Amino acid sequence: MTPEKIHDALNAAHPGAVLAFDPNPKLPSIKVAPSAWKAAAKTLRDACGLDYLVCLTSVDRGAELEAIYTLETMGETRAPIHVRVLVPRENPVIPTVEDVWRTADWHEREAWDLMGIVFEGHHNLVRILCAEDWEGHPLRKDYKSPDTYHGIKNNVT
Amino acid sequence: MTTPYTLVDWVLGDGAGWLARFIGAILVWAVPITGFVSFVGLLSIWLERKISAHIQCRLGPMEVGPHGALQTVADGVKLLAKEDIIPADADRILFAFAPMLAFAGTIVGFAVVPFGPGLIVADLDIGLFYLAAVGSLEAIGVIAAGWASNNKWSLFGSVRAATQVVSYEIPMGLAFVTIAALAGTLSMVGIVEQQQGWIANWFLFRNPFTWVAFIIYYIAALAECKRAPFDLPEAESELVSGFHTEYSGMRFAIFFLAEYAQMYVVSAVAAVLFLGGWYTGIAPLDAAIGGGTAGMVVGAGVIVTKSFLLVCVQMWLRWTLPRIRLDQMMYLCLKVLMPFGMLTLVGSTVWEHFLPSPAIVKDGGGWTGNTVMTGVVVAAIGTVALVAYVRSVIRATPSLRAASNS
Amino acid sequence: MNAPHTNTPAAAPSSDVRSEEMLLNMGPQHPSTHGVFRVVIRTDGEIVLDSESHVGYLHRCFEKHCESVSFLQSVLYTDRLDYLTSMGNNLAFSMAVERLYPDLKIPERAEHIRVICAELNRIASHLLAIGTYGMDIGAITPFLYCFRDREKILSIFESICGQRLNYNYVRPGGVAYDIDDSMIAAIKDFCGYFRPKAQEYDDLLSNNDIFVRRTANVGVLPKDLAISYGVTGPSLRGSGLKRDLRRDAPYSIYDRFKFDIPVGTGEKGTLGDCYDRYMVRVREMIESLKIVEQAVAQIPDGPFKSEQLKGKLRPPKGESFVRVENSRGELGFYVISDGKDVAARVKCRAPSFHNISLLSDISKGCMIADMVAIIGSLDIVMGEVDR
Amino acid sequence: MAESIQEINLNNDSPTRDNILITSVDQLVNWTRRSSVWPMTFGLACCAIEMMATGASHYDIDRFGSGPFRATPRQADLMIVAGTVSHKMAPRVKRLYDQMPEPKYVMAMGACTVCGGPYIKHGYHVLKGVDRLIPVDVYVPGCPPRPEALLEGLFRIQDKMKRERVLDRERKGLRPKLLVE
Repeated sequence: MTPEKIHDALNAAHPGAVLAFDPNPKLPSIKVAPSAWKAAAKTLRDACGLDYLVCLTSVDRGAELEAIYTLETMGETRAPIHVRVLVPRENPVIPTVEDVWRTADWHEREAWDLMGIVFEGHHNLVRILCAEDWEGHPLRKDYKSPDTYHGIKNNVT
Repeated sequence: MTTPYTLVDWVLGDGAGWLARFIGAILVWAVPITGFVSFVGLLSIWLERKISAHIQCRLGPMEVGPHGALQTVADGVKLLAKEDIIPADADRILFAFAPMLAFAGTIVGFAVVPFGPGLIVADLDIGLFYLAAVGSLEAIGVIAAGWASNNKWSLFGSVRAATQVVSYEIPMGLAFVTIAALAGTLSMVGIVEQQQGWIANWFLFRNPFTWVAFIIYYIAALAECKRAPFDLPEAESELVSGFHTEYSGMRFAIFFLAEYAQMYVVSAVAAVLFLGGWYTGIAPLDAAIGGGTAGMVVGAGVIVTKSFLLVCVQMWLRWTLPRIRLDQMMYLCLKVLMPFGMLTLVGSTVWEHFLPSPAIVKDGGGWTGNTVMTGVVVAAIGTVALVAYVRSVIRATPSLRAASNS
Repeated sequence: MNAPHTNTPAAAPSSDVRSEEMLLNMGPQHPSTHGVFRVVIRTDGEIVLDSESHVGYLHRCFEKHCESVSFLQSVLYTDRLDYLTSMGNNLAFSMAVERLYPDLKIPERAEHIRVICAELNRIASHLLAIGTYGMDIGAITPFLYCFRDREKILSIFESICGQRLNYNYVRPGGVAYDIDDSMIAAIKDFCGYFRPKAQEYDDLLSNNDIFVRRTANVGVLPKDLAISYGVTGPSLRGSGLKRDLRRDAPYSIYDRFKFDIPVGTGEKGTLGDCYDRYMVRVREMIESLKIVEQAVAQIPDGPFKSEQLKGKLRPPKGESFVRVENSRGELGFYVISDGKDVAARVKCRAPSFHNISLLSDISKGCMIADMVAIIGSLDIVMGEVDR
Repeated sequence: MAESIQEINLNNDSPTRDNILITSVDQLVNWTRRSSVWPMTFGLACCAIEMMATGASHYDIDRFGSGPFRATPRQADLMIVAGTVSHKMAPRVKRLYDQMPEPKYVMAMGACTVCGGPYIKHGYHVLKGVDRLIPVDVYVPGCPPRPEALLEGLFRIQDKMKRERVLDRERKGLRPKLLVE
């Protein structure tokens, strides 16, 4: 399906869910409201055939944190479509889609670990890359790496 | 059957008392055997490293001694000087005892393995039975080691070793019985003496079924030595190091030595049972050498050479084959080798009943009945080898391969 | 003795024999976890009941580095993601940066060099995967044979860019250095040398009965599960899905070459088992060789890097997402630039990260020895999983 | 005499220290140690590939007796820390080092283990040099070091072993120090 058709299908199924649409052929993207994201994800997979979650990119946009879901159909070969979900920095909560695409399980854990986005309903939202007792979310722009970790000096200049 | 001439008699002279014979046996046998076991171990380990290296387009040890000849000596002494660690939660007594048990289980096997005519520690009437009995003693040491280490990988290794023992012992026993039924004796010397004369007299060529028995025995022997493809108890890529994961220094070296000594024992037994023991297989040559000291020396050379050739085959297999899985090992031993072993036993005895081999003529006869059998076997091996060679040549040459494919 | 069952495992027979489950920690330092992968296995004897994967022991903060150093310096860090396919990583990142520029032409010669290097690197990577897979199964010699041939590729790379690993060669705008005729001759030599060698691996491993029995019908990965987990590369093609970005969404100049896409056929067992994944890699090496031969034959003269990207790399404001078919699957980079010489955000879509996440799903009910076979057949590189 | 016998023994120039028996044993033991340095299979990252290449046909570390890569630390003499050590991995590295039997040696292979390498400045999760964790005998720089460099590192370790004393159980003066700031 072309990005336009996906946009139309999503709009028809969930009125008000789509906040913005950018049909740029290099990077087609749809902005979806966080509250409607879970239902929209199911529509995208079942009705639009986007069965392959290529990537989940978390971005620190200052006042907001963004999760970019890159979606594609495994059997098709066109540029993937990007779904943007923006949440406020103070309360970054996005409903989980791990039961829609199983790839999302680890990707959401990674986004929680490195960016601090909370995925509501995830069965095991714990750190995946950093050590279990790591503090902070390293990919946020205001992150300061710890001076020592378990008594070992960490910052060297 | 009594041994006419043993080394102890040779040293002490005839007519020595039983106490003198007992002490003499310890001095004459225990010390040299221990030395021999160590030598065999060191030599085999060096051979293993050189053979594996040359299989793998490498050179292997080169710097320590000429062509790395002193490599295993260095390894051994280094391990001796390493720290001896017993894990805190290990069963200390069993942990220390297990390597000795494994080594003892191997070394007692040497008691009935002849090194030449008369060169045998004890020519027991039940030599073969004794060998089958003590052969599994090493496994007890391995199981104890894995249990005592209090390490999950070691435990897996030891349980695998236990599984392996109950699997390979049965086909191995059947192969033993096949030969015992033919020879009519369990004495190792007795078995060898029946293979005197031409190469056709070797039990390997006695009838088609002994050929199968040899293969069954050799596969079971690989399993007994925990060699690839049966190296499940120590499977490095699966169980880190298996049963000896927690062993360091000398205790590990003893396990290592026991493994290589075991390799020699099973190979020597194969030489005795199937490959004519200390006989060269050329009747006039054996007759010319005769008995006495010359016979002892040449016989020892022949049997050690045959054994080492079989040890080298074990190494060749190890560095060529992948490892089989535990259930496949049990399947192979219990559902493939065991029925074939039974078939071999029955077939061999029936064959002997209806097509008995001509009486063994000790002065170099016997070049009659088994000749056909020998000829067939040699021709078959030759054909297979030739076909394999031609095939490899075709494959290695692109133009020929293209022609054969089209 | 009728001991009560404290916990009844699924695979245990319902008898009076008391059976206990055991937790087995495999890794992060284990000979066949291919790096520092850790998996906690719940076992009943040798049977794997359940497993839980733990990653992150090699988390080297790749994405943070890309936000801290310039675009050109970031190429260096992409090397160390999938350190066995550095050329492919460089290519993917460079293409993602190039996509930010509105109209950037990459010289023909550079495109050819990129393809040659990426495909040679794919062969080297698959050689290592096959070799270590043999080692996981217990055959050590094929590993050394693979390394022997891999050395030949590495020496070509060494003459091209001075490194045996982590090449830092493909850069935004082209490649770092030109290649000369002696290097092209060496590549041609290698092509002639390698073709018959592939038969050797088949003789040693692929047609070995023990190897087939150890890998066929083990770790079967059904197609729908693979899609759901976003598995790509040889692991996906082993399940029978013919998806290869080099053909389906040709990037660089891949649309000019003729090559096949090997897929699993379930020839020795079930479709999507370890053997299929392994065989796809073996066959892909020959296809890569075909591409290298074609590219070497038609390499044009000309500049090896774009004149438009002279000076400091400062891509215009924008976002781009580019994927390439790396030796382990689809490697993607999501690059966000806000017009500075340092990226605002770089996200790496690592194929191994997806491929290994399904381990616990396909390893249920197998044996511990199979666990090793499955991890090996997925062919992960921890540098890429942990980033 | 204020000096105790112990102090005399510890003095390297003392005649009791250098008698013919002790030095001969020293020579023998040191020869065996440096002839059979068994490394541990401890690949962490990119350098592990070069470590494997060193063991493979082309470079063949087995020539120098270091062929048997042991999977278990109990049987290893040399820990080649090949690759980046992260903070998550650090406790495991320390534990494996503690599990090795004495005398044990550590080689820091690659820039990451020497000082953090390319990750020294922004790598929040990377240990900046493995010598903050375990004492390192020989540093092999490079990213990754070539197999020849790894072999050279092995020779440097062998040189170090040459100078050791069997009776000197603490490896006085030769045991590296932990980097503490």
